[in-house]
Amino acid sequence: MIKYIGKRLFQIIILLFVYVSIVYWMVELMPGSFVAHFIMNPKLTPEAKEALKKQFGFDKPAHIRYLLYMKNFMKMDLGISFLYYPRKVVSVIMERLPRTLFLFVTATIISYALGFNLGKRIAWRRGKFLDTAATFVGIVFWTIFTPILAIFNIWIFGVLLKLLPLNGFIDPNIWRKATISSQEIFKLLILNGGILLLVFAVALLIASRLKTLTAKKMTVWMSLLAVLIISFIYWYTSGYGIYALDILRHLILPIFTLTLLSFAGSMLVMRDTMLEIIREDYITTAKAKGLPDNIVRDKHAARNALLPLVTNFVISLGFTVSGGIITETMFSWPGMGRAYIEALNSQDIPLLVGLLVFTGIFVLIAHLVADILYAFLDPRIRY
Amino acid sequence: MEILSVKDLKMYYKTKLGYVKAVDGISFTLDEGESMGIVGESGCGKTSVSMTILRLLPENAEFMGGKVLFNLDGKTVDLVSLPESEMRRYRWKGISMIFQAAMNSLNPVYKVGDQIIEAMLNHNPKLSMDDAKKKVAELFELVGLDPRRMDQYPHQYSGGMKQRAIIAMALSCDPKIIIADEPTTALDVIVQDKILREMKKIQEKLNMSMIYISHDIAVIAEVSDKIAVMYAGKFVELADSITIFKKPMHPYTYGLMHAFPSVTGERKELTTIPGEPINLLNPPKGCRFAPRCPKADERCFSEDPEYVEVEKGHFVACHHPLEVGEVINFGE
Amino acid sequence: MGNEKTILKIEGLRKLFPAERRLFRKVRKFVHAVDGVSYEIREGESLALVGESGCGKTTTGKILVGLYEPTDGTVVMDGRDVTPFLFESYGKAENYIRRVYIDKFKNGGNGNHIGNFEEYKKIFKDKFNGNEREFVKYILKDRKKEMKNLRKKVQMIFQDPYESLNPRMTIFDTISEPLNIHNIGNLKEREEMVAELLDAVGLTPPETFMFRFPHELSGGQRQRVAIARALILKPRFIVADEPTSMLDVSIRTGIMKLMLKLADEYNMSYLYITHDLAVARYMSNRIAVMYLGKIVEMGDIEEVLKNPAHPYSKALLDAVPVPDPEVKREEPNISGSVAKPINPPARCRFYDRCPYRMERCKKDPHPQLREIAPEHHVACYLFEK
Amino acid sequence: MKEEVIREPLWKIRLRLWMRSFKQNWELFREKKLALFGLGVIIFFAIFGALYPMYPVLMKNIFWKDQEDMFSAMKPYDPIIGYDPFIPGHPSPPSPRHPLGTDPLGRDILSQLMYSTPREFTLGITAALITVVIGTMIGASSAYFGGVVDTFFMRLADIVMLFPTLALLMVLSAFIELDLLKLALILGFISGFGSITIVLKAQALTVKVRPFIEAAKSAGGSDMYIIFKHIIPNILPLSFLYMMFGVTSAIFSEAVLSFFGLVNVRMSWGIMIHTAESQGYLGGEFIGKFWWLWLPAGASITLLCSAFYFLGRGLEEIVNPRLRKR
Repeated sequence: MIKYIGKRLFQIIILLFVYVSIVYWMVELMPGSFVAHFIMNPKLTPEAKEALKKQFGFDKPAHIRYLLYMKNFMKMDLGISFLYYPRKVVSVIMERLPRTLFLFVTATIISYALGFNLGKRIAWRRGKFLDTAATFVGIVFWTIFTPILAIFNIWIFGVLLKLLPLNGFIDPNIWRKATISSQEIFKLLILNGGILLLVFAVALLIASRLKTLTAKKMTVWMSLLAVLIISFIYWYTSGYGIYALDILRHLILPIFTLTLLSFAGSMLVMRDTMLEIIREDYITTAKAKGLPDNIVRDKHAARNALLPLVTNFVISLGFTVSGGIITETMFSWPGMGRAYIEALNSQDIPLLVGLLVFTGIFVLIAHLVADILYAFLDPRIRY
Repeated sequence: MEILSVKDLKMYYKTKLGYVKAVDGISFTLDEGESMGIVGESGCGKTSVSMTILRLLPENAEFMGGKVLFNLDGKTVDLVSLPESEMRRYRWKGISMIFQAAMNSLNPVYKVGDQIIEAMLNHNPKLSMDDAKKKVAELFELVGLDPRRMDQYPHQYSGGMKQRAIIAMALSCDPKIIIADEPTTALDVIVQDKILREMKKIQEKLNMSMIYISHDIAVIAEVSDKIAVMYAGKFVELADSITIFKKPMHPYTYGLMHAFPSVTGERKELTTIPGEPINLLNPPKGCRFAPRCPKADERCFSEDPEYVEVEKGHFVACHHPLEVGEVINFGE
Repeated sequence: MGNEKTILKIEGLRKLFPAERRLFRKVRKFVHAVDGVSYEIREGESLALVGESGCGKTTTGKILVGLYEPTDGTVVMDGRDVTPFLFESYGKAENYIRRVYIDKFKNGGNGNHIGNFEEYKKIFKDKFNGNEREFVKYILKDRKKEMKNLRKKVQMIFQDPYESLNPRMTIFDTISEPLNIHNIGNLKEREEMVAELLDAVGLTPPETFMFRFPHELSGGQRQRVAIARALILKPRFIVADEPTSMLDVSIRTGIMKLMLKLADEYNMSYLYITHDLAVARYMSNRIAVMYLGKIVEMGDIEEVLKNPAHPYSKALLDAVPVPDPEVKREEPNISGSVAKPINPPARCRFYDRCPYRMERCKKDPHPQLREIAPEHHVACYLFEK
Repeated sequence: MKEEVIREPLWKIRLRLWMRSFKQNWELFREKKLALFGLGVIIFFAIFGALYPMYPVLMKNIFWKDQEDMFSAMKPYDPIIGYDPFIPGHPSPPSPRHPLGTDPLGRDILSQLMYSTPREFTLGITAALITVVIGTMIGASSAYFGGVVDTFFMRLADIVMLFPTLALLMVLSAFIELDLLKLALILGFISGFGSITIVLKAQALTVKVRPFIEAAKSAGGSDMYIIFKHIIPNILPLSFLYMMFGVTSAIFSEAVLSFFGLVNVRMSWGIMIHTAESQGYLGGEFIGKFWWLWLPAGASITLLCSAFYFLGRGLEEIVNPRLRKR
């Protein structure tokens, strides 16, 4: 196992270097360079221009800059952003990342949970009304033009029903008197969410050791409830509750939209895998053992069909760091996706490369995690 | 004592082109401790018979009539008319099954022992885990597996071991009847021989009833007290195994007996039954074997022969049953 | 020994498959699928290769039709060494020639089992004056063509009739494919040849079958098509890999009879690979029993089946179910189960399962085949003084 | 066998066989209601797009009979430069003169919609065709040869799949003037080296191990012969169905890029929404008020994308052995 991980890591590092090089050269070759967009600023003196050029390394030929970049890349230094000069690219990303992660990880988890449940049900009742209806609705949302869905949701929930804020991250009216920055609150929120996930995972682990079904269910639900109550007490007593609530309110619409957009993907994968597994002989055996239908479905079929879905899930978790360009634009959510657009529009090469590289790293890590997880879920695989 | 009695059982698969008459009027009885073999070629519906008895059928299957009377502890129930939730109680506890592709009958992600325990707990929720484990260990000993292997996953087993585990699983709820559908087809001869001997021994020891299903008449002959020969959805002949070998009455049975080369004895000329088995989708009327039968006449093509008891315990469905010692020539 | 002509002679055939995948490093674990197998097939005679699954019988067959490269050993066909043409790469073929010919020419080894050894020796000495590279080039100059010729002579019939026909090709396309590949005849002639063969394998009338797809045919009919495909190049020799094991009994005998009839008509020999001793007895004159890559017993089939000598053959014979409820068979005297031969230790392969094992069986390498009766060879220390 | 065996030319027989199998597949296909729906929508859009040239002629004869000069000067139904001077303010809501209203520049929405349709089809099908050709060839050869060839292409696919597609396309759009054809090429290439190759390779692997490949090999077939004659025909149905999914993703990507104004196309469904957005008609209260600016184009994109997807899913249930009913 450790040998396997080592081997994979080695492969991944090579892949990463190739990827970073491709990204670097692709962006480097973009027409309209840094000079045109940044240094041509008439307010700068010639000396200042030279200094800037030197600082960004543009006095050196391209291949030297590439080598320098790779050297810095190994130290996880992705350079300085043009747009947010003089902030480092890494620090820009670190500011954007939590917002994107909170939004997209939540949406991904919800949509996979939904997709998994729907998928196993519609596969079990293949060809019935539920199957057709869920497939139809799923595919329509899966292929819907994303801006349209966002517009639609904003219109219905924001404009017509006036339930939720239209877009943005916070509502300035509420935050006028705040003694704490939105970023701080947000970090606390993420911490809270993280604890919730952690407790959930631990509870699941404990539940898997327990014998009866009721005990399993109780463990999971009780621990979740406990965390929720404790969090509630914390937010209430600290007085930050109102701010946190504001952020959460801004989150609902984008999460809802994202979930609608992507649940069909996992649902259809689940359905297809289930259909394949239902034909296996061990499903017939399980039925012949006299097990009730839903146990055969959940314990025997869905458990096996889970494997490809888990891979998909982990890899899409990796992709969440890149955010969604469309969604973030439509909801004016200042995350990674928006950063892509900003970097592109202002020819901020270091930021653009940084964003792409960062995404690549996370996706590769996700691949590795998926492989390891697969080995845990499937006893047949021993590396 | 009669434990299972199947009366004129009919089960068709509905397709776009019509009904596939996979089980078309089958009757037999099975006594306690008796073993019966069903022999037939692929596609003749022999697997459908077992699936019909246990009601493990795909959605397009339709019962067209008949009864499956099952006698459990002096109470007789008709499995066909039982509601699904009731039926579930009879599966495994009343009748358990060893499947055709036993290699794939174990769920790859659960430990073998746990899969057996699951079946036991399902039928007896009060059973404690320790007792269940003890029972599994006993079963493993019985089928010749190392009890320590129950915490292993199926992929760590060899083909023969998997088959033994399946047998242990089939025995786990002390069923009255075990249906073994091609239990040794995928195995090599030596392993096959061992498993068959094991099964025979266990059956005698526990006084269970068995139904063996196979295409291999030699395998059936080794383990069964009586043998039913199935052709195109129907039983064409049923008798105790010695009778069926010594005086087969149906031309198809005769053809099957003489189609096997043998390792010992004279090197004899083999019989070839000409033609192909008929399609079960909308079969023509008359005897279904008639197109391949050298003895067929007009009556065979127009009138379905009745399945009658010609002597005690010897049923045959043929207009022109063979005399003892009659030789028929199927031609080339 | 009979005085019939030997068509095929195999000498020390070995095939190792790597049992692990390693990057940049030498593979150390091998599955010894076929490990030093030798036999010969004479004209008009068939040899049955019998054994349990995983004993290497199929691998042996596939080497003969050029689907696998041999690791070692020599294949002589019609008195001519064809091994150099079985290798895909020039380098491996060259290695073989150096090892089997040139080294022996120099150091004086024995190559009498190879029909053309003396001839090559002469060529090497006289024509090339000992120039190794030129000699190798000369032998391998037509190796692509030689391989094609070889393929015409040896054909294979596969086990699974459902899988061995391309589902997207009509019967005509399938059967005429070898003609297509070897560029034989025009369309008209091909049609005639296919029709003739369909007739010969009992798919009559041919025109009703020619333009059907495999899924419209039953298993037996498909196997007939597969036989027709193997026959169309008029091979001398056919490797039949369990052609009847997937078929129903009532169909099976028809196919077996057909194969016997065709062997007679087309003057072919079979290497009949099967796990079923009864089928082997029906189909062939001689038998070779394989166990984990080695032949443990070989000889006339009646003789071997009547007096099996090797403990494994005995067990195999005892395990065959008899279609007679009154016969009570003996229990096969064997324990354990087959294990994959990955780097097997240098002792008798059957040692772990043998009921008669002795100290010697453990210490000495796997025993050689030894003639214990006319036309009866056994590889077992029980029969050595 | 002296008499002629086959009395018809071979191509005729093959054509008949092909027709028969087409009919059989159509029977299967007909049962898939969702796929039929998809096919219906595709046919609708095809007709809709084909009718484009008739639209201005029709409108001219109804509403512009008296103002022929004005009509030819202003070209009120031209999707790109048209303007209707008789309407007080643009964008104007749907009216008999403009069944779907006009955009902020006074152009007819319906004519934009119709004009773009054939272009969307061309783009989608071209891109998908490229994807599938690449995917099939690479998948088949990488499965057949294995080893270095396989490793190379699979690692390449790994790298391609590392890119967030949209971001990559945006970067590319910065230094390539993306017209429809170039966009189709790029989209086709990127997805051709991505996940489709892996799926097709997996399928080719299952074909590769089947004995008929060995039979062809032992008959002496060369590698290329086996790949083209045996492997590719057997994965072709799957390729064809992935083409449908390819069309969906190509049309979708084009719409997104247009929406961000990154494609150098004069008119497309995405650009219609882009126009509305850049003029500020997609904010807050305006959304509902000016629905005709975004809804027709958005609905068209969604409908056509999902139609191809439905078609693909329907075909998948027929073609893909994994999903077939027992």
